[in-house]
Amino acid sequence: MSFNLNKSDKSLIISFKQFPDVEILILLFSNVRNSSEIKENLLSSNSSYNYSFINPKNLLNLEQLFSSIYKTLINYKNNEVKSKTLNSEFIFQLSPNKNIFDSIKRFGIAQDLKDLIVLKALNIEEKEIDKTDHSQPNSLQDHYKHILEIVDGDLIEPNDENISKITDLDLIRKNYKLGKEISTDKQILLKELIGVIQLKGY
Amino acid sequence: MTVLNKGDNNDDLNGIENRPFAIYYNIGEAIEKRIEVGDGPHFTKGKTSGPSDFVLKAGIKDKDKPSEAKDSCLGKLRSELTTLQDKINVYLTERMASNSSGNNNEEAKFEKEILDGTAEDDEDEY
Amino acid sequence: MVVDLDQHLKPGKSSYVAIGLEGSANKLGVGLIRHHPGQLSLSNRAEVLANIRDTYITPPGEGFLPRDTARHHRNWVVRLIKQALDEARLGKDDIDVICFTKGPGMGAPLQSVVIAARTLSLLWDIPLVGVNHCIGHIEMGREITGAHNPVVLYVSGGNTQVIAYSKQKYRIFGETLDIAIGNCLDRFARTLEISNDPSPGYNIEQLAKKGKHFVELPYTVKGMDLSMSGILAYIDEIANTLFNKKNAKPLQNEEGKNKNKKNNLCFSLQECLFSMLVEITERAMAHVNSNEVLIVGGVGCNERLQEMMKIMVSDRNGSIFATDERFCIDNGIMIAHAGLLSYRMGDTTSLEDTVCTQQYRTDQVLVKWRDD
Amino acid sequence: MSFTSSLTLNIPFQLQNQASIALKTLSVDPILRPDDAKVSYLISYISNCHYLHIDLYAISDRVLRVLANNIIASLKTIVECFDEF
Amino acid sequence: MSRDLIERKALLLLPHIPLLVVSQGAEAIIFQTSVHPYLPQLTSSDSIYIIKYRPSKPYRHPILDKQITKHRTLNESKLLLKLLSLSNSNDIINDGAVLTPSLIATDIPNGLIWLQFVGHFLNDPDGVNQKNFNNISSLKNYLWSIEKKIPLHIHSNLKEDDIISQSLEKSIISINYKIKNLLTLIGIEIANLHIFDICHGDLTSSNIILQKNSNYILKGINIDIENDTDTDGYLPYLIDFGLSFQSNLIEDKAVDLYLLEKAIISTHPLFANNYYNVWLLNGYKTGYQLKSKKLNNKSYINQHKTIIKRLDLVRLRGRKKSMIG
Repeated sequence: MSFNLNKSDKSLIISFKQFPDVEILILLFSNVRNSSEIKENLLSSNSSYNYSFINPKNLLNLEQLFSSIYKTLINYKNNEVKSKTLNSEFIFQLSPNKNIFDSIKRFGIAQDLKDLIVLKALNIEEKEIDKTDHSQPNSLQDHYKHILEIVDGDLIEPNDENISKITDLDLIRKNYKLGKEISTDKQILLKELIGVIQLKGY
Repeated sequence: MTVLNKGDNNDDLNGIENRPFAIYYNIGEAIEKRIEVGDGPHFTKGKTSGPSDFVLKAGIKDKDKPSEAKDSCLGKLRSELTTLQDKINVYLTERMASNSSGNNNEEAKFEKEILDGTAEDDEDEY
Repeated sequence: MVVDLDQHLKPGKSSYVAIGLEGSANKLGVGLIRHHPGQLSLSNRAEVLANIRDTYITPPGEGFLPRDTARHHRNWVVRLIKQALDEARLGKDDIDVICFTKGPGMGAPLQSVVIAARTLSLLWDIPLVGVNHCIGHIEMGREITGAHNPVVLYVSGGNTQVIAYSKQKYRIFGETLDIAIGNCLDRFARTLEISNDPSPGYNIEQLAKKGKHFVELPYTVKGMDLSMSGILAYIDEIANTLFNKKNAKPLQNEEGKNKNKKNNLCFSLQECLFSMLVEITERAMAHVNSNEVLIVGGVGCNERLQEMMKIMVSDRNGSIFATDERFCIDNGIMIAHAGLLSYRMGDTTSLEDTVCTQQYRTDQVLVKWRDD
Repeated sequence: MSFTSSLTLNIPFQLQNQASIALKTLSVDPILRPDDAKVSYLISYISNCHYLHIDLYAISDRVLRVLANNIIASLKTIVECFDEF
Repeated sequence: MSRDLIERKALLLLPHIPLLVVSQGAEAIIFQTSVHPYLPQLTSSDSIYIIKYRPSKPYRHPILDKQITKHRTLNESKLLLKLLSLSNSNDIINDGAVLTPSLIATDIPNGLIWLQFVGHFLNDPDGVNQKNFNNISSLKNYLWSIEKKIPLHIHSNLKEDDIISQSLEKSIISINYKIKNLLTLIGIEIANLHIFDICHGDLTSSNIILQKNSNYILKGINIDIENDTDTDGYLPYLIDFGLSFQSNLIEDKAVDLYLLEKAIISTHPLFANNYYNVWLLNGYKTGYQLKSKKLNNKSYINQHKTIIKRLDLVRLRGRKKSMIG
């Protein structure tokens, strides 16, 4: 995959080898102050909020997120996307839960959430992979600016170190239904989470 | 059980044109029964050496009859053996019917074993 | 190292002739074969001088009982031997060795045939060689097809094995854990009350050709082994609910729907069982790094099985070898051939050792005539 | 259990060799259940004939019948071989 | 599908992924690739990832084919995950772990699984280090490479059931105790698997991959392992879970062992009965003993006994099976 971490503007753009036409912009915020506002806009289907808003507390590191993005793209290719939009599908695929609404509640944005991952996938050829309103921003640069406008928080570099500070192991245990005996070895725990994500829906 | 002293006691064998015969003994009941094949005619197709009952009942033609005997001493012997086989079977079957012992199951099992082998492998053991 | 097969050629003779007697199941076979000295090869093939068979056929819905099968063999064995000798225009002086099936098989039929073998051996003063039935199939298959070192799928009424040669033994890599493929098909033929003439398996194959709709059945491959009794129970149950309900005898109603249903069941059973056979064969091929397959045994005549196997093998860029019904169905010639190989290595079976045995595993036999 | 039932089969052959081959051919096969039955063989020469005597002992008539039937069936094959070859 | 077609189909499913066929198993074709599906390429490493592809089998009826392909792919992925969450550690002996390659990604409808690469490539007897899966460090190839060193004349004189004299044994298998330790460890690992109520369904010496791991020391044990737990530096990984299933039935576990036993006999006939299978079963017993000790629960010992008893029955059934016609 290609992995372009721009240190100066703290943005990450990734692209998988298998899906060279798709580019994904990933931004990480801390101290978000307008979570409830974002949520309301999402609920009212405001088309300028055409992004995935992900709760990073559920993440051990970027690999976990990438794994679910990859799975979403595979499902997209196989015509097996379950939720209405690709944005919500990215969130849904992070969750082991079969219920879309519940998954978004647990893995998406919550009213008082301070940390936030915002994700946007674009098809290089057709631009909007998830075609909606063409009056909306049409390049990752446009989206980057737009996201900064709608999220009131501190942009921090989306890297494993920053994510690990946000990670909430108890929440992971609860949301991934891992029971008490969760491995103390983070590598093994990560493998397990990835396994769950890869087998979601089966 | 004494065995005939074949060398000395020729009486049993004289006067029978060298036909096969059998002698049945039962020590418990002190029975001695001589089974002769008689004058015949004898055939290679026996009454007790045909197909099983269920095959006959299904009504298909018996394609597997023995070949007919040649007109030779050995051909004659083969026919006579068939008659002897029938007579022994009939005699012993009658005896079994008249004094059926309590051991029937066990013996039937033995019979099946001889006729159909010991393959009890169709059923699992557990 | 090449095995010397000619240490025991009789003085004054330029070739070997063996007679083989087979009667381990419901087929009685007599065959006569000739080997010329030297290694068998494409330019030095065994000569089939006679290959005669008679099959004991039971009424529809019935299997063959050992006692009736033995009766069939007893009543035919001498006639068949005579016919074979006549056909080959040979007399007792031409024969080097009398070969018979020692096992595995049904006790009474085996015994009824070995009686003739022993009598002739003593009468003609010719040695006996007891042959493992499965080895007979394998060696004859190799000889007829020219397959060099194949993975062998041996499928018949009593056997389902995937075999490969290694270090002077034919080793069993996969096999059925319960009933044999032919047995499974025969028993289903009985459930459907299909005719046993010429064989239940053949008639199932004909019905299956007309089947179209696939009925899902359990699929029970276990490693390189497989299990079939569960599948039989499952499809028997379907057949019984379809056909054998109280009223009348719908089974004999060959009209319309029932006929189609029967066809479809036969079709599905074959598809399922044969897929498993092809899969375990492929597993063995991958395991021993081989790309040749030889199919032997009565079920090996089935065209659908051969077709499926062919697809699998050609996808692996391999070759498939199969024989026609003269050789894949039990026969005397294969016993003669395998017995003669043994004889040429100097092995004969003494009279006391001619007792037949129902259980006789393929991997018990030391394959002296191969050393590759 | 004792062998209460017994049967002696007496089979005449013209040639010594025939009686002897029949004996050898038959006697190879063991009795399946030695506790239930026993078989012994003997050849004698009586009135120009080579007799094969087969003594069968069994614990019951049924066992005896099975044995006798089987042996005679085999004998018929043996005799047919002699006749044809 | 022919090999060629399979590869072309795989390329369509995996565009832009460099694929190298490394083995064509019976039901799956194995590719290796240097590309991780969703992680950035590390310039420094020559990473290998495994892609297991179950193509459709044209000899099968399409309904059956779909059913089997999906079932096996899903089954394998699920069991790998299940084992990961059950075993939770890398320690076969102390934590009752079962080592398996970890799951990286799946594309179930298309029969694809991405897996962590385990093992390495064994040296050819001629000393050539071939990167060829015919040379992968499976238990089979490892044992064969050692068996090959036996001089030919000994081979041909060796009968299957001979117990080799001790001196000969040492000269034949110079690292004999290492094999013994390794097979013991594998036995323990299979016991661990069965204690989790999982049956592998296809245990053969090809389906056990040996991973070099000098860091890992089998410690804290007082079992039937000789010479400081040396297993030639290998840790055994179980692979190929396509035929695996969950079961707590004694019969299923016994059959699982029986299949392994038979596979060892047919693949390694000279040493199977007197050595390899004995060691494997000893290890299997040890596995249950360790579990029993750890939980202070005797029922594991009994479980082991019942399984072995049933194994005897299964063997007997195998021998007694009528083979007619």
